[in-house]
This record gives sequence, structure tokens and C-alpha cells, in this order.
Amino acid sequence: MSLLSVRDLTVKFAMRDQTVTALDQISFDLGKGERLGIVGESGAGKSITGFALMNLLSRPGFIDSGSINFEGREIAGLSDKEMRPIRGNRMAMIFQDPMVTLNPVLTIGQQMVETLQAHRKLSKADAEQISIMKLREVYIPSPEDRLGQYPHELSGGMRQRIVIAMALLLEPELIIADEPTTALDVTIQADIMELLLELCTSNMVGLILITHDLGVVSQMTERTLVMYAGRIIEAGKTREIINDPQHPYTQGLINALPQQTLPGQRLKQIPGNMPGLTAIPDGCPFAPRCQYAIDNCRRTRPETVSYANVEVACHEVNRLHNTVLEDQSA
Amino acid sequence: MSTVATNPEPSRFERIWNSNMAYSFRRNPVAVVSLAIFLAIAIMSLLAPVIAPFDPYDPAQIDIMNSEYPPVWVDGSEPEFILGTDDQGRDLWSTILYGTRLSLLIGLCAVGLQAFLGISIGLIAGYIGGRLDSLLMRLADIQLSFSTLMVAIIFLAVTQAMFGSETFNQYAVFFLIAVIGVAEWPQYARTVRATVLAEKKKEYVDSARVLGFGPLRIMVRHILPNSLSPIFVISTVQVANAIISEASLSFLGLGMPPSQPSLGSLISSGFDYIFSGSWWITAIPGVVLVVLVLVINLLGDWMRDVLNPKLYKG
Amino acid sequence: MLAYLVKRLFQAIAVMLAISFIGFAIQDNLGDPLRELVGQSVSEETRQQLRDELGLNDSFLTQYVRFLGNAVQGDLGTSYFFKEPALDVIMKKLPATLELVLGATLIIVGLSVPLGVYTAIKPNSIPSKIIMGASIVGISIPVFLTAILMIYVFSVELHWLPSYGRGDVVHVFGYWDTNFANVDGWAHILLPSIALASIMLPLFVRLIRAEMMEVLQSEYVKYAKAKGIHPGRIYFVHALKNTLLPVITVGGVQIGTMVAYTILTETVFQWPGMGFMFLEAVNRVDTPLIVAYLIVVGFIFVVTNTIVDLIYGLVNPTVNLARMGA
Amino acid sequence: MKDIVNETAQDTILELKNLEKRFELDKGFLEKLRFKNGKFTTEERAVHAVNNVSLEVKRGEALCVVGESGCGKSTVARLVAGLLDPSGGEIHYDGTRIDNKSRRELMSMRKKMQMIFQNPYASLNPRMTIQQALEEPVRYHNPGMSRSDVRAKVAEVMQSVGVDPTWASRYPHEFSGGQRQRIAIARALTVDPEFIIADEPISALDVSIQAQVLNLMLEAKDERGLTYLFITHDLSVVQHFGTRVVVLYLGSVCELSDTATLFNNPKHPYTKALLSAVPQLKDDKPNHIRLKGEIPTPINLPTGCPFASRCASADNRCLSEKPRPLAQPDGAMVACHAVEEGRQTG
Repeated sequence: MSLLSVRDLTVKFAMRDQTVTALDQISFDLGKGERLGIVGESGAGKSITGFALMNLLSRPGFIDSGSINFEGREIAGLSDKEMRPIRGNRMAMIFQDPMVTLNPVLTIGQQMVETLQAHRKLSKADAEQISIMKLREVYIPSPEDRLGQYPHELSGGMRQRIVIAMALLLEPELIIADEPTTALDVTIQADIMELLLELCTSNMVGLILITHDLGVVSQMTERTLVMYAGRIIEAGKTREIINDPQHPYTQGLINALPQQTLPGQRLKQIPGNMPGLTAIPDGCPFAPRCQYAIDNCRRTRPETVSYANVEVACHEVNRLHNTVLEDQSA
Repeated sequence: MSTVATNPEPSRFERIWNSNMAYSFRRNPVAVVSLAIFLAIAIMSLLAPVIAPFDPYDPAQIDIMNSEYPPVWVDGSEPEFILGTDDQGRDLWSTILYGTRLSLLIGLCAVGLQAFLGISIGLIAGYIGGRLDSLLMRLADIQLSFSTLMVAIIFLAVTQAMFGSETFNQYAVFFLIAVIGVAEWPQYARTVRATVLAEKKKEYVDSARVLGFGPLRIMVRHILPNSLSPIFVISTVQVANAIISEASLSFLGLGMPPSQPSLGSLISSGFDYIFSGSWWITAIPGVVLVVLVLVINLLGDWMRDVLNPKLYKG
Repeated sequence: MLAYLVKRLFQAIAVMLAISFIGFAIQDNLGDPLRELVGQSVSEETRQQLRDELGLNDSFLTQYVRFLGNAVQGDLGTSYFFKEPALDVIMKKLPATLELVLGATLIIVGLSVPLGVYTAIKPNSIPSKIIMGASIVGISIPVFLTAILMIYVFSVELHWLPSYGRGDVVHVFGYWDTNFANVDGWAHILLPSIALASIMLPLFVRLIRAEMMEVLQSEYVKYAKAKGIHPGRIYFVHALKNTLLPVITVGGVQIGTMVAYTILTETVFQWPGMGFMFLEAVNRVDTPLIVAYLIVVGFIFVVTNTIVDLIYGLVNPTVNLARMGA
Repeated sequence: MKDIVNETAQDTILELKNLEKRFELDKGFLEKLRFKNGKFTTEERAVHAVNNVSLEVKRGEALCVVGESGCGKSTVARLVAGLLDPSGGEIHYDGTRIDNKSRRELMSMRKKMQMIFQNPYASLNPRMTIQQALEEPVRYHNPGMSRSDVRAKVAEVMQSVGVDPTWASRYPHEFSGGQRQRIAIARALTVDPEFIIADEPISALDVSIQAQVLNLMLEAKDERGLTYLFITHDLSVVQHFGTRVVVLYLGSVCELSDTATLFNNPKHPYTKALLSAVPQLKDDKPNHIRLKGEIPTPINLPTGCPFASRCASADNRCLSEKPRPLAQPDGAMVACHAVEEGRQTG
């Protein structure tokens, strides 16, 4: 049985005079200890997915319909009070910017101890012992001294390690990491990612990694969801998606990377922009930017189909694939 | 792209009407009512010489024998005086109209002066920075910690003592505008400076500098227009505060003289009669004052909610 | 830490020098000390002689330095009206004013935090709307009108509470008589305290609410929620501490405003404090007393502001006093 | 300095000589005051953002400056653009020293050198329509130009960056990030510059939009013969866009070489670590060189090599003596004692 099973999850935002759909019937599963990447550009709905899973959408966003089954329990409709034993305990979250994630006026120790005490009956001394242990696991030097320090006394990379240690405090089944390294430098990012990968594998913790960086997804995850305009347009094994993307958007995204083109040559760009949430076209949301789009793409919304080992939401995937094969044979 | 391309070019009026601000105004009954009341008070007081049945500044029209008539809905009233008369026998309705006019005039002019001083100083301090900035802001801090009212009381007290009350009363309007205007400059200066500092960090200012534009052009054409929302918000609050300050100073006898009363001095003169039961001399101008200040504050609140500028704290 | 203290002290002294200069300039230009001393009947020759003796013909700077020297020793001149050292006159009135400020501060601190926090946590509840509505009305009513209104209702109409004076005070020590020792004292100080608090309370409620709402939007509050922390702890540990930090600084500035408003409150309630005394001194053109008041009030502002700055530095972990100093 | 680029026809357009920039942390006497060992002393702390940086930009090339946050790359850009005054060293443009000139004296140079910024949401004045924003520099620098000529110029530039001229009366907030960056580029191009400083121009944009903007910049380079000083932290962009690369660490030059040379044969230990840290698309085994610790603050600089504290090859000499950039056989300039002595590990 899977750890997490999301079915037709729809999130809406109540705007000034209309309600816009930010997540449109997304469905996916996550097995125990599995690492899943969610990629997409800003506004694609990937962060909203993360917060919806935690039931932490801030107003005006709300879960409109659909189900989230976590450890065999339906959690989509739970109240804040009912969610509290799950948050931070069974399901932990790592935020994007470690500089603003930790409370500036509380020490690292206070923030770690309160997390433990929120879910377990523990004395302060015991909680501190566990905290020190976890800090050691994330390779923080002299963890005993860190407990008394305030966040501003530590560097960004160090803070993100602490946030990871906090996520692991209660040995959760699932960690949702929302762009955990975007705010960090490349060399630090590589360290943090390696650490996260190591901890998830050794503790059999499920990971949902939300990122815009295909390189990170490629190195970190087993399966990937590609999101566009609030929908999942492609899903499957990471390797398959990176090596042989089926959806024209995923293809475009990978081809647009500078390393896919010879230096100095024109990059293969996708024309136009992703539509805003208020102006998602009928039919396939990618149709206006898609070079393969035909009338049907603009009229009807594509269903998800299995094709070449991935799930893809595209009318034309069959024909496209044939064209590519023809090109290659020709 | 799609949002830009679909709809045709809106006219200027449509732009304004559909703007966030106009929309939230239409949706907010408190704001609409407040604006209506404010405009009503402002127009009536502006037209005081036309509307008022008596001229409270004309001694020939005042008869001490008419003093302390209650308003018409109270026993013992004279139908001639709708809101009754004050201790000197002046028609309260007329006096209030004139008094409101004075209060509004002083409030608006003082805020104009504050805005002029504060915006200039704030822009300069924020844009130039360095020693000049820290000096000016230190000064602003000190003056703020003394509070406007304190500065105004001391200034007016000394002025009154120096010139004698005769001369003082003659020029009271100007003294009040000057002192409320000067004493409150730090409010504007700090807000403007904070905004300028925030705007200055933005790249459009760098871009203007790289294009070779001079500091004056950058300040006036680029930074100032982007600092307007906090200025708008603070201006409404400042008008309300200035009216209260004026009323308070007049109440203490350091403002408008009883012969030329503003709302504050009217309340002050009525206070002496409150124990003898002539409540209306205090109460009616008091209500007018509170309503006037309240609607301005409500408008300011609404504006703060809509524009949501980062105001200077502390 | 010590260096930081020294820095603040330097600033405080600079401000006090500026205030004393203003004070001296007023004294120098306002009224003629000779007339107060000897009256009109003395010949011009004696006047000149007296002027020389009093040092009134010295240069402005020499006189200012002398004024400063005296001031440091606690000599702020002699009140024309009371014929007593001005500082003594003020010291006799100071406790009454301080008790009034204390009463108002207790009301403000006691009410603003719970009301501000409540309205921030439940911004759409009916009590919140009532509190916010009342607060904007409160801000819009001038202190003196609130005072008059309360006198009219509670004294003139209902006869519940006295309308003026300090009533039955109990002597503590030195110049200090207290209102807080018996029922009559409490009854007398209640209305003036409420009146004085009436302008500041709504300001603080709104300030705390605004700060708190901003803090509740922050990432770290969202993160605390994501960790499953109890809302009570989020509100009162995570959010409140961050809320109160800016409030402390504003509070320091408002102490000045509060002292200024005592002039209004004391006038309405005939409260025998230094604000009431100051207005009388103004009417009597009692220059030394005016100047002494200015300097004493300035001193109170400077001291409180310095203390507030220090407290802020001690409470806020991101301001490192040790690093600022050493 | 020896010409490290093979093509001899290129002339130097920009030269930085021993450029330094310090930001004083303590302003005013009281802030400098320290209390130590029972007595008061004064002490100045400064952020050493750029330390003794010398480099040349050849006409027609795209010189990329890479490094992590705090390495001083943006400061270099802002110094060149005249947004900051250097604390030491010289900046020469086209043979003329420009760092000591007043704003008025630099007016003519402003038309030659323009800048593109990182954040397209902040680099356009929100209260100006696109038309106003684009017209302003044209009018300012060509006071005599007729109204219709100004409009024609603006329309031409808009066309060339792919923004529909009929949208000129709209405000920046009506455009997406990518479109705004196009408009920002258009604004820089209105004065017909020959040299563009681009400070992380694509890092705030989404991947698919990054490609659009990079393409636009490449086109502009070819069509208008532009020279770029391109600041970025993204090595894959460098590889694609740059002709030469400078790697900065803590405000000092680590390595400067041809792009191809740098990517095929990185020499400085920091460059190696940086290259290995980039997440690779096709390779799922992260195999990067792990560095000790994190970037130290640029407040108190080490006396030796700035990278020594994190370097696996550091020895005593590295801790005490700051390495100077030395030319390598393949033309690269590398500031590293270990490379010089041939004792590099890993």
C-alpha cells in the first residue's frame, strides 16, 4: 500500500470577483521511502501542492475537492486541530528560505525542543538530547553549543541543516521539501542535497522534492511529476522523463537548458509565457505555446495516457512519437 | 501575455474606475459614507458666510441677553437659534459653521506645511544618506520623542508671553499653522525617508543612474511618484491629528481666542458652563469635532488597507 | 555593552545640552528678571548696577555657561510667583503627574496587549470588529473631550466619582504623596487615568494588532504550524515576542506624548500636577518656572528613551549589544 | 599584461586595474568606538567586497564573471557602471580613466555603456508606461531630437527585442517577468550602447524564459556588435554564453581563462569544486567535491589565499601568502600556490 495517495486534488483561490483554480485535479501516489520530484516553473502550482498536502494553504486558497490519503487515512478535510498530530510528526516540511524559516527571537534549542514536546511527552533535557543527536546526524559541528544560539548567528547553509534536523526529529514518514536549496549557493546546495538524499535513504523516509531545477530532480528522485498551469502534464520514472520526455512542454523545458545546445548557438526556446491562473485556456493549457498543437488540443482537455513508460497528458503524444521515429529512421 | 492581449485599450476613466482602489472604495460602505460626511462638512463650512444665519464675528449681531439658550428641542429654547446660543449669546449653529471652517483651514494648511517640509527633508535624507541623513533623523527622533503637543504648547506659550495676548490673538491662525506644521515634520520625513530608502535599493533607480540622469530628476521623476501611497495614507491621519492638536491647543487657551472661536475654543468656553447644565455649548461642537476627525480617520484606515504601504514603525 | 551605554549616554547629554540651550534662550528673551525682583520704583542707575551684579550684561555665552553650571547643581532659578526655587516647585508637583502617568500606563499595558492580540488572531469576529470600531472612535476623540464627557457622566449626572483634585492623599516620603493608598485616592485618580489612557490605548491596540498580523503572515509562523505546534504557543511565544519588539520602541516615543497630554488632563481635572502648574506659569509669565519645566520634562524624556533603547537591545537577540560595544 | 586571448585583432574596451572596494561598517566616530581591555579604542570594520581585481574586456567578447554570493561579482558590475565608487584601483574605458570622473563628465560615456539588472520586477519604474520609460533616455541624451524621431526610435527598439509596440501605453505590472526583462533590455538599447553590463539578467526568470532572454542577448550581440560583461552564478549559462570566464572568490580572482579551457580543464581548486557542484541532468550520481565549511564573511579577510580555509590542498604558504594570478601553458590565469607548485591533490 502506498504511503500517500492523492486523487483529483483541486485547490482554488477565492479572488476579488472570481474563483480561480490553482490545482486542477491532480493525482499521484508515493510509496514508503520513495523520493518524488515535482518540477515546474513558478506559478505551475508545485508549492501549492506541497502546502495542500500539509493542509496549510493560506487564505484565499482552499482545497475544493479531491482526496489526500496518508498512511491509510483521509486527511484532505481535517481541521487544523486534527492535522496537528500529523504535521511535523508524520509529515514534515522544509521551507525554501532558511533565513526566514526560523523564528529570530527563539534559540535553536527552544525551537527544536518545542517540536518534540508538541508531539511527545518528553522532559526538556531528554528533548535536548534528541536534538543534539539529530544535529549531529546533519553534520553540525559542536551541536551542544548550537542549542543556545539564535538563528541570526548561523549561516544560511547551517540553518538549512538545522531545518532538516528538525524535520527528522520525530522520524516522519514523509518530508516535503519546497525548493530547499534555491536560496543557497551552488556548493552549499550540493552539500545539502547530498545530505537530504543520504538521510532519506538511510531512514526510509519518503521525500517530495519541489523544485524548478531539472538537474536537482535528476540527481535526487526516483519519480517525477511535471506540472504546468496547475496540472500534472507528465509523470513517471525520473530517468525516463529526463532521457525521453514525452510531453512537448517537458521536451521544451529540457531542450531550453544551455547545456543542451552548443556554446554560442541559439538556445531552443519555448515561445510565450505560462498562462496566469485567471486565463488558463480551454483544452490543453500548453496549446498556445506548443508547436505541435492542432485544433483538438485547443478544444478539449487531454486525458492522461500511458506512453513509453510515462503518464502523459497530451493528445498528440502518439503522433509526435511516430514523427520522431520517422525522423530518426530517415 | 494572454491577459494583456485579449481586452482592448481601456480609457483613462475605465482604468480609474476599475482600479483596485476605486473597486474597494465602491465595495466599502464605511468609506463611502465617511467621504460623503466629510464632503458635507467641508462644503457647509466653506459656505459658512452664505449658510449661517448670523455672523459670529460681528459684535453688532451678538446680544449678551441671548446667552445660554438651549437647542430648539429642549425646553426654554428660542426658535431663532436652532442649536441654542453660547455664553456670549452667539448663535451656536453659525459659530460652529465658522469654527469648523477655521479648524479645517488650520488642519489642512498645517498638514500642507508638514508635507512640504517633511517630504523635502525625507527625500534629501533618504537619497543623499550618510552624515546628513543620520543628523536629520536623529533630530526627527528627538523632536518626535518630545511629541508635537509638547513642542506646540511650549512654543505657543512662549510666543503668547512674548507678544502679549492681544497681538497673539490677532495672528493666532498663523501661529497655529506654523507650529503644528513645523512640529510634525518628522512624521512625514521618516515615512518618506523609509520609502525612499526602500525605493532607492530597487533597480529602476540604479537603471536611471546608469542612464546618466541627475539626482534631482531621479528624486522627483522616479522615486517620489513611487513613494506616494505612504504619503497619502499618512496625510489623512495627519489632517485628523492636526485638527485634534489645534482643538487641544485652543482648549488650553493657547490657540484661537474666544472672539474668533475654532471648535476647540468653543468647547473650552462651554466647559465652564457644563456644571450649570448648559451642556450644549460643549457637546454640540464636541460632536462635530469628533465626527469630522472620525470620518477622516476612517478614510485613512480604508486607504491604509487598500494601499498597504510599509509605513515607518517606531 | 559598556561602550554602547557610553554611546547612548553621549547622545543623551547632547540632547540635554540642546534642551538647556533652548531653555536659556527663552529665559533670556522672555520677561525682565529685574522688574520681578525690584519692581518699577528703582532708578535707572541702580538698575544698571543690579544688572551688572546679576551678570545680565555679560555676553550671551558667559550667561549660558553660568546657567548651565547652575542647572547641573540643581539650580534652575527662582519662580517669580512662588518665590521659591523653581525645581522645588516642580518636585512638589511631580509625584501627582507621575502617578497619573503610572495609572494610565497600567491601563494601557493591561488592556492593549490582550485586545491587540485578540483582534489580530480573530480579525473577523464580532468582538474584534467592535474593538476596532471603538479604537478608531477613541483615536478620534481628543483627550480633553473624553475628560469632559466623563466628568459630565460620572460626576455631574451620576455623582459616582469626584470631578477634580487629588482628594485624600497619603504621604509617602519627601515630596511624595500617593493616591494609591486609599479608596478616596483611587476614586480621584480613576477618571484622569482613564482620560489620559484613552488616546494611547487605541493607538497601542491598533499597533499591536497590525504588528501581530504581520508576524502571523511570516514564514516562521507558517513553519511553526507545519511543525504541529499548538496555536497557543504560536501566538504567545512565536508571534507575541516578535510583535512586542517594535512596540517597545514606539512605547518609548509615546511616553513623551503622554507627559504632554497630562497638561490637558490635569487642566480638565484640576489635577495638582506639573502640567497644570505649567499652564498657570504660562499665564503668569513665570519664566524661570517655564524653563525649569522644560528642562525637567526634557530630562524625563531623555532618561526614558535611553532606558527603552537599552531594554530593546537586551530583549532583541538580533541586536547584539556586546558586539556593538566590543 | 600578456594578451591571453589568441585573436590579436581584439582591442581592449574595458580595463580594471587593481580594483578595490571596501564598505565601511561603522559610520561616525561613536560607532567606531570600542571598549577593550579597560580602555576605549577606535576600530574600523569594513566588508572587503573586491580585492585587487585586474582584468580586461576585449571588444566584441562576452566576459562572464562567476562566483557564489558574497564573492563581489555584483560589486564589480556596479563599480564598472559607476553606481559605486572604488576604494582603490582604476577603471579605464576605451583608454580613458572613468572612475574619477563626475556625473557630467561621464554623460557621453553613458551612451556607450549600459546595464541590465537581475530583477525585472524592480528594474522598471512602476509608475511609468513602457513608452515613457523608453522615451526618457532617448530624449535625455538627444535633447534636439524631434518627437516623431523619438517615437520611431522607441518603436524600433521595441521591435528588436520582440515586444509589440502597440503595448507601449501599458505599465510594467501588466507584463510577465520575461517581457519586462525584454523591455529593460530595450531601455538599455535605446541609447545605442556598445558595452553592456548584465548583472544576473536571467536568474530571476523561469527556465523556458531564460532561454528566450539569452537568445535575445545573443542576437543583440551579433546585430549590434555588443560587448558584454556578464555576471552570473549559473555555470551552465557561462558555458553557453561566455567567451572568457573570471571566477571570483571573496572578492579576488581565482581563475581567468577561455570558457572552453575552463570547463575542460579547470585548475583552481575552487573552480573544480564549483564545476562539480552543478547538478547534472543525465548523471544521477552526485559526485561533487565537498568543501570544508562555508564561505567566510568578507569582513576580516585572511592574510593568505582567501580560499585556503576550505581548500584540501592548502599548506602553510597558502595561509600566509596571497597567491597572484599566473599564466598557465594553456593561457589560463590561475591564482593558486598549489597549481604553481604542482602539488594539487584530487
